[in-house]
Amino acid sequence: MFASLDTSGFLPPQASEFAVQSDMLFYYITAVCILGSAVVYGLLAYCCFMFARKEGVPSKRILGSTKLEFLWTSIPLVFFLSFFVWGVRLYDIAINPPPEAHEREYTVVGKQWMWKIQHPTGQREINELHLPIDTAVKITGTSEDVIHDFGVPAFRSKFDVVPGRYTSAWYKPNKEGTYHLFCDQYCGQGHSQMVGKIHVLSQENYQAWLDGSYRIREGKNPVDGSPSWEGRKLFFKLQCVNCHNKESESRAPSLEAIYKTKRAIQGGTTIMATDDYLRNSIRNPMLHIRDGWKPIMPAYTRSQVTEEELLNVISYIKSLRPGDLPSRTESTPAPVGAKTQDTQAPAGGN
Amino acid sequence: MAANLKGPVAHHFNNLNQQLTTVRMGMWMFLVTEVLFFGGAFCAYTAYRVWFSSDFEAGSAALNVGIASVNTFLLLTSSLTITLGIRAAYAGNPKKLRNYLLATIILGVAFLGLKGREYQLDYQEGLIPNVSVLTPEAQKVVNERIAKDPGKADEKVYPFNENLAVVLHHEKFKGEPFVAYDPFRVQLFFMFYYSMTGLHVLHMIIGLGLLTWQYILACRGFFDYNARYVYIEAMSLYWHFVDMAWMFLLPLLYLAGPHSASQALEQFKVAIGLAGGTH
Amino acid sequence: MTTEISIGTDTPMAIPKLDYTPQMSPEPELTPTEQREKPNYLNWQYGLLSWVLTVDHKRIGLMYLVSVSIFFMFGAIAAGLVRTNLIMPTGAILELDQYNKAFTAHGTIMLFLFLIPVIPGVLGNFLVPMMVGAKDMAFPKLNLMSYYVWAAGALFFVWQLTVGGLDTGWTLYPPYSSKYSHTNVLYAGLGIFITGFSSILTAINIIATVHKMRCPGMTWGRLPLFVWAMYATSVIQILATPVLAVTVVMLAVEKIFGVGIYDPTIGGDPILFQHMFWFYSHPAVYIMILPGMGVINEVLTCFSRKNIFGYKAVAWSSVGIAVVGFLVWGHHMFLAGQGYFLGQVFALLTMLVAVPSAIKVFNWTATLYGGSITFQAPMIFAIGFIILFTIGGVTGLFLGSMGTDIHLHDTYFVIAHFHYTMVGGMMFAWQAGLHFWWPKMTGKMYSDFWSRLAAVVMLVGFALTFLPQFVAGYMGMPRRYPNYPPEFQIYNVLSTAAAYLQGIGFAMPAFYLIGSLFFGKPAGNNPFRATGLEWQTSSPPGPHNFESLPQVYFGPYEYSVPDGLKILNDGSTNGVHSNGSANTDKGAAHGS
Amino acid sequence: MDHDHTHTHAHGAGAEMHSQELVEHEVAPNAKSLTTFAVLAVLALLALFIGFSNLGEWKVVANLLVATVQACILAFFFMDLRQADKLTWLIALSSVFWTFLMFLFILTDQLTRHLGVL
Repeated sequence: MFASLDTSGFLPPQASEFAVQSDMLFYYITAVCILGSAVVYGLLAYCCFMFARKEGVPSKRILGSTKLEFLWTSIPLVFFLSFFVWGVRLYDIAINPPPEAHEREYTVVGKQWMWKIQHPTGQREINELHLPIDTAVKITGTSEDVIHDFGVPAFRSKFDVVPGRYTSAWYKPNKEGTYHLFCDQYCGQGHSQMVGKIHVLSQENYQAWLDGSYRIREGKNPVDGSPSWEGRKLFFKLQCVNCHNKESESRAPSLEAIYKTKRAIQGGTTIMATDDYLRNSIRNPMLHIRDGWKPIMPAYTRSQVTEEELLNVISYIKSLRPGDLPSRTESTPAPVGAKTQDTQAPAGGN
Repeated sequence: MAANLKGPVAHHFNNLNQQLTTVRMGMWMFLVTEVLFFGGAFCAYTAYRVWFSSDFEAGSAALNVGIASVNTFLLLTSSLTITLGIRAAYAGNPKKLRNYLLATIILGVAFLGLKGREYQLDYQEGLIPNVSVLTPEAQKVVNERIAKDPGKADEKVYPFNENLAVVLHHEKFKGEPFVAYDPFRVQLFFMFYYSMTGLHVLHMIIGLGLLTWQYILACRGFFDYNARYVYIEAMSLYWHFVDMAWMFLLPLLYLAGPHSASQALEQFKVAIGLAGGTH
Repeated sequence: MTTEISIGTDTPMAIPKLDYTPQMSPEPELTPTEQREKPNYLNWQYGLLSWVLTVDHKRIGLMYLVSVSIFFMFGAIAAGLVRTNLIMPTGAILELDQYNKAFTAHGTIMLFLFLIPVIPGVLGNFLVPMMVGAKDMAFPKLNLMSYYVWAAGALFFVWQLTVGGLDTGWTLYPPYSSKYSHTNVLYAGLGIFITGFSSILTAINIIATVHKMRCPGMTWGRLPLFVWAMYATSVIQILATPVLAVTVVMLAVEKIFGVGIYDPTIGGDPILFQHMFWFYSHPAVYIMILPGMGVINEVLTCFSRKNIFGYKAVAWSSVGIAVVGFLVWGHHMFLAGQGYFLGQVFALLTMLVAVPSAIKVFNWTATLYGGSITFQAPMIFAIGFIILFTIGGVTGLFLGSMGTDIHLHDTYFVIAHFHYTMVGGMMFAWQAGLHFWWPKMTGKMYSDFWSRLAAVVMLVGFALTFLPQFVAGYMGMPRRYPNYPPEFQIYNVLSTAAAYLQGIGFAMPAFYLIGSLFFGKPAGNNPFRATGLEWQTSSPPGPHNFESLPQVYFGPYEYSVPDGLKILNDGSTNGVHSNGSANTDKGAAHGS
Repeated sequence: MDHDHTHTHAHGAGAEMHSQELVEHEVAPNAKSLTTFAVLAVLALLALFIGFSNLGEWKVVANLLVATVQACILAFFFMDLRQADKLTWLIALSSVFWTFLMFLFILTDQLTRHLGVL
C-alpha cells in the first residue's frame, strides 16, 4: 500500500517554504538543547570520575549557591522564551495563509478511513492530492465521523479535521515530487490505512492533469470531474466501446496513445492525429479511413454529440495510454484513487 | 472546653489534639475533590449554557420547579438540624444529638422521596432523551400532523422532541415570553439535568447512609467519648457541602427558564397528589 | 554507628587511591537469628488475614508492590507485542484492530495501573510515615481502603481486557470512543474512575500525614525532599483527578443515552472533552514524574555523601511544577482546533514549567560535585535517570514550541519524548528507589553484581529503543500506526531489537531481588549509611516503625559531617545537622 | 501555594503540636445557628423570587450571586470556617481557586475559539 518514496538521509524532504522555516526553528532548538545537555553531561561525567570515592578523602559540605541557581534558572528561561517567541511567529505563518491562497481553496473531507478531496476547479480525488508548484493553496477540512488529522510531513504541516467544524492550513509547494499524506489523529481500525500521496506538479503538468490528459499514478481512469472523465462516460454512452475496445476481435482500431502520432490511411499516405483529425473521424469518419480497416464507423452528428460532449470525448481519447482502453463489458469504474483502499480496508466500521 | 474532650487516642497518634485536627483536615481535603468534581460538570454546563442559552432555558421551563423549591428548604433545614446536633453534642447533650441526627435523616429522606417523584413525573411526561416513548398527547399531535400532511407520514419521529413540544405548549406556559429552541440541544440540557441531579442524589444517598450509621453508633453509646463527636462534625461538613451543591443546581437547572410562582405551586400540588395531572 | 561516624576522617592518607568497593556499613550488630527473633512488621503477625486486613502502611506498601509489578508485566507484554508487530512495514504479527487493542492496553495499564500508583503506593506508603517519624499514615483504614478501591478498578481493566479489550487509545477521544468504537469503553471508564478515586484517597492520606504526623523537630525545612515531592504529587492528585472522573462520567452518559455532550453532530463539542481530559492528564504526567524526582534526591545525596545542592530550590521547584503544571494542558491541543489566543498562553506557560525541571537537573549534577561517590545499583539508576530525563526534558521543548509542534505532533517524536520522561525518568527512579530501600523493606541485601549489571543493561537497552524513534518521528512517522511506509522500517527494527534488550534488563531484578529474600545476607539497619529517619530503625522495621518517638535536630542530608556534634557545638552551620549518624545519643530513634 | 503555611510550621512540628490548641467549639448558642438559617432561608426565597421574575439575561447572574452568598454563609457559620485555622482556610480556598482556573481557561477557549483561527 505504501510506495517507498525517495527520502535521503535523516531529514524528510522540504517541499515548501514553510518547511524550511520550520526546520530553521527546529535546528535552533536542537543546537541549544545539545549545548545544554552537553553541559549537564560534561559536569556529570566530570563529577563521576573526579569525585569517585577515594580512601580517606571526605566529601565536601556544600549546601548550595544562590548565585549558581539564579544562573541556571535565568539562562534556560531566556532560551525557553526565545523558543516560545519564535514558535509563535512560526505558528502565525502556518495559520495565516497569504491572500492569494484564499482564491485556491481545496476542500478535504476525512472519513473512516479515506480522504475525499476536491479541487477548486471541481476535480475530485481520494487519498491523493495534486498541487501546482509555487502556488499558495488553502486546504479547508472537516470530518464525517471522528477526528482525523491531515498531515503532510514534507510541508511540515498538520491540522486536525474535526466533525462539525472547519479547520484549515495552507501550503506553497516549491519542489516537484510525490510526498506522504498521513492521518495523524488516531481514528480507529483503519487509521494506518488512511494515508495517501501529495503530488506536486509543474504548472503545465498540473493543467494537463486537471483536464485529465496527464496522470502520474497507474490505472486507466481519468481524474474524476475532469473533461476526460466526462468523455469516458460518453465513450460508453455512445457505444464507442462496442468496437473500440481492448478485446482481440475488436472491429475497430485501438485508440490508445494515438494522439500526435502518424496514422496510415487508405491511399498510402499518413496523417498526424491532431485534435482536428480526431474530430473529423467522429463527425465524418469517411474522410480518412485507417489502413486495413473496414469503413464501418458511423458518423456522429450534432444531434447525437454536442460540441461540448465532443470535446470531452476527444480529451478522453487523447488521455488514453497503452492498455487504458476499456473492455466492452467494463462499466463506469470507481473514481481515481479508490483502489488504494481495497488493499487492507476492513469490512464494516464505516 | 478543650480540656473536657475525652477519648481513646488511636495507636498511631501522639495525642488527642493531633487526632481531631487530622480528621477535620482529611474531610476538608475530601471536600476539595468534591468541589472540583462538581466544578467540572458545572464548567461543561456553563460552556453549553452560553452557547445554547435559549435552548437551555426552554429545557429548564419543562422542569418541575415546584418540587425543587420545596426541596431547597428541606435541605437547608437539614443543614440546620445537623449543626444544632453538633452544638448540642459539644454542649454535652447526647440525647439532643440523637434527635437532631434523626431529624436530619428524615429531612434527607423526604428530599429523596420528592426527587424520586420528580423523576417519575419527568418520565410520565416522556422527557428522557433517547429512552422515552411518545406520550398519548404527543401521539395525538403527531397523528394530527400526519393527517394534515400525509407527506410527513414516513419521516422519523423523535419521541423526546414531540413530548417536549407538548409539555412546552401546555397552558401553564400561556403568556410566557417564550423562545425558539432546538429540541436536540434541549436533550443536551436534560442530559446535564439528569447527570448533575443524579450525582447530587448519589451524594445524598451516601450521606444518609453515613448519617444512619452514626445514628446507630450514637444510640449504642459510641459517642460517650465526646472526642468522637469529631466524626459527626466531619460528616456534617460533607452534608453541608451537598447542600451547597444544591444551592447552585437550583438556579442553574431549575430557575434558568421562565417560571411563575403559581405554576410552581400547581406543580407541587400535582406532585403530592392534591391536584390532577398536568395534562 | 560510631564506626560509621569516623569513616573518612580518622586517618589522613597521603596518596588517596580510588576505591570502588560498595559503601557498606560493617556487619549488622545482630546475628541473623537474633534478627529473626526481633519482632518486625513482617513477622509479628501471621496468616493471610493479617495481610489482607492489615492497616500497617508498610504491609499495604508491599501489597502495592506485588500488584503493580504484576500489572507492569502485563503492560510490558503488550509493549512487546506492539514493538514486535512493527518489525515489518505491513505488520508482523497482529491484525489492525489487534494492534490498536495492544497499544491501548499498554497505555492504559502502564498509566493507570503502574506509573500513577507505583511510587505513591509503594514507596510513598512505606516511607512517608517513617521519614516524618510517624507510627503510621494519618488514616490507616482509609489507606487499606484505597488499596482495595485501586484493586477493584484494576479488576475492571482486567475484565475489559478479557472480554475483548479497548481500542480507543488511552486518551479516549470522542466522538470515536463515544460513538464509533465497539469496544469496552464503559468498563475502561469505570476502571479509570475507580482507580482515580483510590489515588485521591492515597493523596489525602499522605498530605494529612505530612501536615499532622511529623515528629518533634521535623520542621518543613528538615523534611526529606522525597516527602516534599510526594506532597506536591498528592496536591496534584487531589485537585486534578476529580475532573477526570466527571469527564469520564459524562462520556459514559453520552455513550449510554446517545446524547451529544461531546458529539458535534448533536450540538456537543469534542474539544471540550480534550480540555477536561488534559486538565487531569497533563498534571498526571507530573503525578508520575515528581515522586521519581523525589527518589533521586535521596539516592544521589546518599551515594555521593553530600548535602543536596540547594535544598530550598529543589523543594520549591516541586511545588512550582505542581502549580504551574496545571496551566499547560493546552499544549496537547495546539492542532486540535483550540483557540489560537489560548494556545499562545499555554505555550508560554509550557516554557515556564520547563524551568523548575531544569533547576532540578542542574542541582542534582551540582550535588555530585565534591562528593565521595560510589556506584552501587541505586546510584547507577539515579545517574541513568539524569541522563535520560535530560533528553526527555529537552525534547519536550520541541513540542512545547507551537511552531515545531505542528510537524512533530502525534508522530513518533512524541512517543520517544514521553517515554524518555516516563520510562527513562520514572521507571529508572522507581528502580533506584526499589534498590535503595529494598534492604529496609525486606532486611535482605541483593546481589551487588547482578543489580549493577541490570542497571547498565536497562540503561543501554532503553536509550537505544527510543533514540531511533526521534528520527522516525522527525521523518514524519505517525504514532499508532500498525503499518508504515517502508523507509521507516530501519528505525523500527533498531527500536524493536533494543526493546528486547531492555525487556531482559527489566526482567532481571525480578530474579535477583526475589532471590535475595531467600539467599541474601542480612542487610543490617543502615547498609548504605544513609541519614534518613527510616534508616534509624531496624530493618525490616518494627510494627510501629520506631521504638520511641524520634526527635529530630538536623536537616536531612548531613552526609559530609561525620561528627555532627562538633559542628552543633560551634554552631557554625546554623542548626542544619544530620538527624542520623551524628546525634545517635540525643534521643533520635534508632533501631539498634 | 502553601508558602504562608510553611511559615506557620517553621518552628517545627514538635513545638507546633504543643502550642496548637484544640480548635475551639465555643458552643454557639442555638440562637446564632437559627439566625444563620433564617438568613439562608431568606436568601433562598430571594433566589426563587428572582427565578420567577423576568430579568432575562441578568436572571442567572443575580441567581448565581445569591447562591454564592449562601454558600459563603454556609461555609463560614455552619461549616465553622469562621473559627478554623489557616490550613483549613488554605484548603478551602485552594478548591475555589483551582475551580476558577478550570473555568477561566476552558471557557476562554470555548467562547473565543472562533477568533484568530483562519
